Amino acid sequence: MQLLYFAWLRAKIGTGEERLEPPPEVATVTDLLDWLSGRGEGYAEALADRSVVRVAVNQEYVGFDYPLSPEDEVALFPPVTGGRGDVG
Amino acid sequence: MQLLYFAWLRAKIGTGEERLEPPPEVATVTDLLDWLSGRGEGYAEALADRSVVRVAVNQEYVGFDYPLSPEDEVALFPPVTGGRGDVG
Amino acid sequence: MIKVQREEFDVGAELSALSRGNHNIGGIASFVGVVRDIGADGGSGAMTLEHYPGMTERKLVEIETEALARWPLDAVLIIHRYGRLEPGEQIVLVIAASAHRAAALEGCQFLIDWLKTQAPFWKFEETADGGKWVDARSGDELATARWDAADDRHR
Amino acid sequence: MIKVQREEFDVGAELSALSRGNHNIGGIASFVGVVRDIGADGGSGAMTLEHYPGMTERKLVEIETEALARWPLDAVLIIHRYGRLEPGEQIVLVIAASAHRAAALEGCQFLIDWLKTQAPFWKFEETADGGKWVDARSGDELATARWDAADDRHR
Repeated sequence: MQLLYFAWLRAKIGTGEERLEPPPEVATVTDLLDWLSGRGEGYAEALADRSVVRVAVNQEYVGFDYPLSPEDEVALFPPVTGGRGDVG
Repeated sequence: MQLLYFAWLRAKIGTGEERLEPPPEVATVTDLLDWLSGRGEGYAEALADRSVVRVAVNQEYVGFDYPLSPEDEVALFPPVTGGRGDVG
Repeated sequence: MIKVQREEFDVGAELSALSRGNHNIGGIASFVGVVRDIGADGGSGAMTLEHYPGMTERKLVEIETEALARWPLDAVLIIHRYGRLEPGEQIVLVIAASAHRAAALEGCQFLIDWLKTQAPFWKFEETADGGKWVDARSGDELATARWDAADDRHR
Repeated sequence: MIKVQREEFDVGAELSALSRGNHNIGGIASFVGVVRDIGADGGSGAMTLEHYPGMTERKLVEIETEALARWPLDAVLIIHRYGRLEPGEQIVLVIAASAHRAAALEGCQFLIDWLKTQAPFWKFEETADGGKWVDARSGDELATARWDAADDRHR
């Protein structure tokens, strides 16, 4: 499974991309987030508040109950903030 | 009184601008339109359908009951059609 | 700023001039009206814009002032041309710039909606048998009425 | 058409290219997003835009397709930059051109609203103590929800 992390999730986890083989009991996005949180402090911190985590599987937004396959590209990131200059 | 005509009102009346001295009983815009209509066929035709006549006095839109003074600039014209390319 | 002119304008240059040096601006919304080549009744597709010099400038300033009163805009520009225009030529440009995206977009839409019903311009289309004056559309007055109805919320 | 690029863009040139030779177009609405110089927390005011290559292009095409399905548009352009941007630099450009003014204006607003909640971009602002990631605003999702609520009327 190809994992991608963006913005502060990338910064907290410490990498932008990695290839992992979750165990067979990781069937959904929620399962994956639980499993990743056990991989270390950075992961646990990045995934602590799931209300600010968004997920794309194979470049489409999905919900936390979405079923995963070993060959999926799974991206985790915060809510997007593009398309404007009026930040702050 | 300075009279100005625009668009098809100008074309039907046959001039864009003229100085006229309406009699004292011409007190409102309606009075003026009635009086002008008696000045000739072009005027009568231009002012026949008052639902498509708009009036500005001293460059401000006014209603037909607006009171007139001898020194006013009175413009008569159809509803405006500026500000766009999507005509037709 | 308002400009009433015969001459063509350069949208890119106007946008640059408007925002240059003003780093508070976060969004710039603009609208350009263009002469469509509808070839009305076998005509050339060209049109002539007549206007009421003096009142035109006065109404455009009023419209600009009204937009500045309703939204937090950093800059407003209205350019309206008059005279004979060929298909593809630009007629009108409105720009609204603000720190905030929504203000820029709404301000721009307000400017063009009001301009269409308030600014004293009349279009004459060239046709095979000479030409015809373009009728106003009821839709235009409805678009303006929408802003009037919104007054209670904005003020 | 969509473009995702590091390079600056020229709004005037893009507007000309979009409308050139298309005499059906009567109105062109555009929005430019600009980096505000808010000098956040004593920083430079500069920001870095991170994005998700591949998914970005896919979402922009989806947004373009959705706009073309909802309004009678003759042309759509979305340009979104990524990388480090200084205050005053342009971030994003959307253009919607149509025979009809209202379609151009609404299409433009739809494109920028959707882009803000759908396109995978994240902003990092430079501050005196390093920098911070910009939080999404609830207002953005509300602006998109407005279009969803309007579906019944449009479809």
